[in-house]
Amino acid sequence: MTLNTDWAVRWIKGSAAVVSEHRVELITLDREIGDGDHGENLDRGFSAVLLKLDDLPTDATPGDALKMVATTLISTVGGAAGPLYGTAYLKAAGAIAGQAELDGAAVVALLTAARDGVVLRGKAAPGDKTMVDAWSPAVDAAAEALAAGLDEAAILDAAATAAEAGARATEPLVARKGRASYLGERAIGHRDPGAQSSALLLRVAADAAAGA
Amino acid sequence: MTLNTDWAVRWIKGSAAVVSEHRVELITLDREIGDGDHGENLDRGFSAVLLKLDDLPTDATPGDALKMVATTLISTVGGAAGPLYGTAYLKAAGAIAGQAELDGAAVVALLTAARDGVVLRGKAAPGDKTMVDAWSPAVDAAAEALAAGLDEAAILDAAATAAEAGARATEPLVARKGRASYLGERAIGHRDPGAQSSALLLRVAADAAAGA
Amino acid sequence: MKKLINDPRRVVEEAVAGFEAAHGDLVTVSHDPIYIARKNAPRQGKVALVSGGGSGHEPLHGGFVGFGMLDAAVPGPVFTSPTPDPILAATKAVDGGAGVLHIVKNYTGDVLNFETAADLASADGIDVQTVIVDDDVAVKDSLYTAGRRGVAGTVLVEKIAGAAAERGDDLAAVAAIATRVNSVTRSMGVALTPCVVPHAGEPSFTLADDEIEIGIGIHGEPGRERIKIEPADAIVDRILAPIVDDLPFASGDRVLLFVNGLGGTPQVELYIVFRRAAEALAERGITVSRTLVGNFVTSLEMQGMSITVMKLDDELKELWDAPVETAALRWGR
Amino acid sequence: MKKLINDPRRVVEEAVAGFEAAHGDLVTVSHDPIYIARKNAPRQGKVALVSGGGSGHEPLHGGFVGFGMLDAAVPGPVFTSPTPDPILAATKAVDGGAGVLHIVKNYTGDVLNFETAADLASADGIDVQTVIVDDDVAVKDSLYTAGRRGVAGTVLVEKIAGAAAERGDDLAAVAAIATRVNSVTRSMGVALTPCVVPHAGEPSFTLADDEIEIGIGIHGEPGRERIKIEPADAIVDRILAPIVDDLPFASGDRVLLFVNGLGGTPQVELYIVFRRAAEALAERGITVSRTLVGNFVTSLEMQGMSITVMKLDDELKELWDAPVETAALRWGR
Ligand SMILES: Nc1ncnc2c1ncn2[C@@H]1O[C@H](COP(=O)(O)OP(=O)(O)O)[C@@H](O)[C@H]1O
Ligand SMILES: Nc1ncnc2c1ncn2[C@@H]1O[C@H](COP(=O)(O)OP(=O)(O)O)[C@@H](O)[C@H]1O
Ligand SMILES: [Mg+2]
Ligand SMILES: [Mg+2]
Ligand SMILES: [Mg+2]
Ligand SMILES: [Mg+2]
Repeated sequence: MTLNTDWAVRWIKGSAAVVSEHRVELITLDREIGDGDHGENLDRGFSAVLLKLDDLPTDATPGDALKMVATTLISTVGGAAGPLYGTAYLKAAGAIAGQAELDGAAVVALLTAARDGVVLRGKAAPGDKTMVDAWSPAVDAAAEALAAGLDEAAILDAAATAAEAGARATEPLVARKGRASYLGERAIGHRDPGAQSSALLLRVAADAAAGA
Repeated sequence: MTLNTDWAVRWIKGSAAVVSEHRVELITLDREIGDGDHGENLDRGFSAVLLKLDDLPTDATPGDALKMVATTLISTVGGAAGPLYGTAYLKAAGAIAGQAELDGAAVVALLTAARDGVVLRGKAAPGDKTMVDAWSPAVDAAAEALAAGLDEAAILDAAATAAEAGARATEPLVARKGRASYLGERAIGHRDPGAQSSALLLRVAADAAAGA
Repeated sequence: MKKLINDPRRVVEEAVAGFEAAHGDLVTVSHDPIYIARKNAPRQGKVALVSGGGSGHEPLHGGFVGFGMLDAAVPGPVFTSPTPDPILAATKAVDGGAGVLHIVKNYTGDVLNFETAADLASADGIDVQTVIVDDDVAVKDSLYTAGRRGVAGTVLVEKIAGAAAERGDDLAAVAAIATRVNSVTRSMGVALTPCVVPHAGEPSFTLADDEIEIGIGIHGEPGRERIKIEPADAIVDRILAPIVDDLPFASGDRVLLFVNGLGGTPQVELYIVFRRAAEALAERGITVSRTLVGNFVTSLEMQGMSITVMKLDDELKELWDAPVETAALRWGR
Repeated sequence: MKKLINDPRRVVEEAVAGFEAAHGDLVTVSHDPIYIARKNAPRQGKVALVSGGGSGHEPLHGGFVGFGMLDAAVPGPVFTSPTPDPILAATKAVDGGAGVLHIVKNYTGDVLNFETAADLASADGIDVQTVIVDDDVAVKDSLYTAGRRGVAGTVLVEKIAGAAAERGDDLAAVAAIATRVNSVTRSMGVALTPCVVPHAGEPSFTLADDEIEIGIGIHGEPGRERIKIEPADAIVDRILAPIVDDLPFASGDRVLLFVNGLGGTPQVELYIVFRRAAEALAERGITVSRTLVGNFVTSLEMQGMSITVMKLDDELKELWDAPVETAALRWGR
């Protein structure tokens, strides 16, 4: 049960839906320790992605779909999240380029490349209270699940669960990157909006695979 | 029992006290149908008047005292009330110039001149919802009281009582002069701040005479 | 009330001192009585322009003192006309022998205090003429009111009359052109929020979270009506119609369009308003030839704006374009 | 939320259209992608200056496009950095062959998006250099933060680098002077009230009726501490000390003192602040040689202000005084 372009498309559609649904939640999280636009930024970006889905060639690979997401996010989201998510999707697309079907190893490669892309662009380390705190445990959990011989859906489920825990775990942290870093101790007690949106997007990826 | 400079000084001191005491009330009335500064303007003016009282020569007449009030109000109050009250006190001072003791006729002359001064400067008629609506009935009541043979204190009491009624009677009116005239029907239900301050000042004049 | 002040009763005094510290290259400040005069006043042989009124409308009037505009500004207490003393002192200080024009917004207090000062100045041998500005169409001009209020159009009167004085017009001519500007200028404003006068400490009026005041005065005087908030374009159409109909402005006219912020409105909003106002004038065949956008005649921190339209002719255009060098308006030098 | 807008998602689009209608003599506007370019750009042989960032800080940056300052401004959505596309398009549109300087406020989003645009422009053969502005001393610069924020000092960088480009400096020299301005400029702000981002519809933060936020960022980011309101002079002293100590400024220095309104603060208050700031600098033996007061780098309708001090030398003074002709800053022509 490998993952194909249908999965990628379901992931993308689900992403647009989840971002729209959680727009206010993400705005609120960002208002508390940032500038209150994260939900708006992602909603704008994924709305644009959704429109572009129709133009996707019928023979597009999952990598092609993710590359379209990357370029669209880069050119519509802006802020910090635009370049960061854009790079994540771009690197993810590169890691699975040309593959029509993704097996577990490909899924782990995709997630690893995405995480590395964020780190490359944003220079944040785990514990800095950024989206890296969702992506990093997700990658680790995915790798473990692969090593344990689980299938793609289970790998993504493990990644999403770890990302959710990672997002929650940003709450007690002081931020070292992004806008929340200006707050010092005052960021404590608030969840990082980018980590939260990352967890939401990974959960959708898992759901899209479970439905496959 | 005529009125002398002691009376004028008591009136002036009482005026400063009453204006300071009713500062917020006058500001509030003016906020409702004007620009919210009437109490502040008069308080600033009468505080200045109070300071100048010490400079009043020992042989000053009541007219001298009122002239000092006039010039001080003109140079410290500003707004509409400054020139209007300034002219009122100036004309009042003129009407009793040189008299050391004021009898009933002099009191009526003083009030009449004050009212005429306001009308001269402001061109308002009775019923226009201005301070004229306090001064005009006050003058009429004073004249009647004089004709009825009452003494100075009683004449001023009649004037003050009429002014108070006149101020209350501005409430149902639409304004035709001053800032409240911009409101049209919306001025209805609000008492004119200048009429109210006029009534307060006349009551103090009466009290000062009653104490004589 | 949260304000960056030290003492409600020293607001004007301290602000004027700050103005002097910031703009000492353009102005000289008298502290007692308080007025702001153009640097190196009086200018011999030039008609001098003096304006003033309650404070809280900055940059009006102090921000317009300088080359090509006012010779002196007399700030009263917040929202309260100055008394005759400082007006007289300013008038004397800037008279260069060619007479002084008083530019007075049409409020009872301003009119009466300037009148007294003019009388006293005349008694001292100074030639004073007075122009009353009453551009606000929100208030019906009738025998039964104090007349229309002077609002944002005052800036246009001061700029253009200032240019006329600078080019050497005599007092009668400067007064005539000021009168002409006033006669071809119409304004109306709208408030989204009230303002708080420092000494009052409370809002000048209250508006519900979804209410706006159409036809607001610059002291927070209520206007024509209170309505539910609408899209910006609808609000613009609502206040532009009485402005255009009042003069009336007609197809073929060239105008100056001035969108004025009342103090607390973000610039993006002023430009959204400008966009629709320009479009609506174009729909009527009226050409916007000159523009002004910004906070020029304010009501402290009030949110809202006013629109002013002035009918242009070649002379008014030339005088508008003439160099001006003041703290708040500057071009050509 | 009461705002003069039509649609929260069309605020920037419509405001830019209004800006074009009002200032068509100075700028040309591209609507897709959105950027504001100087009229008659590119200017062959002149280094071009491009800045940008989230909207809501007007007149920054669009108000500074024109002679002697920026060649293009790229407004993102309100408080959100623009994407690389419009930055790239603007960069290409104004490059006159002498290269382009990107002036970027130090926020992760701005830095990353300008970085991508610069990479793409370089790939197209355009010489791009970038200067990061980070003048805000409220945030400690350390390895453990995103670094200091760029705030009101940006105006000074844009003005002075713009003058250097106008006099013919090459790209390296213009970049060097911009870097130098940033290195001698320090700022800090204070908020009395929050602002409401149109798409959010709610205040960016909440402050009690007697609280102010010391060290506020221009997007409503919290600052150093929240304190009870104090007299203006005490607030000025409180934020001036870290500004002066950071560089540090010393007795004998000549400086430019810039008091910037955050959007909703009445001018009288800005001048009360200016008065004390100038006085406090004088007390330290520092001479205020140049001044700027007004709403230049705003946070929508936020009430509050920031103080910026820049150390001057003869060259910076000369470049500051050089002619500038933009919608929001103009002198000398
Ligand atoms: N240097 C960084 N590395 C990784 N993630 C970052 C970095 N800076 C910011 N972020 C993420 O971006 C999120 C904010 O995104 P968004 O609100 O859209 O952008 P902005 O901060 O420009 O308004 C933060 O919650 C954080 O997760
Ligand atoms: N033309 C006028 N004639 C008589 N009284 C007037 C006139 N205009 C205004 N007033 C009085 O002045 C009062 C307002 O005074 P004040 O608030 O001090 O001045 P301002 O209106 O300039 O703020 C009004 O309540 C009214 O009684
Ligand atoms: Mg954000
Ligand atoms: Mg009043
Ligand atoms: Mg008043
Ligand atoms: Mg942002």
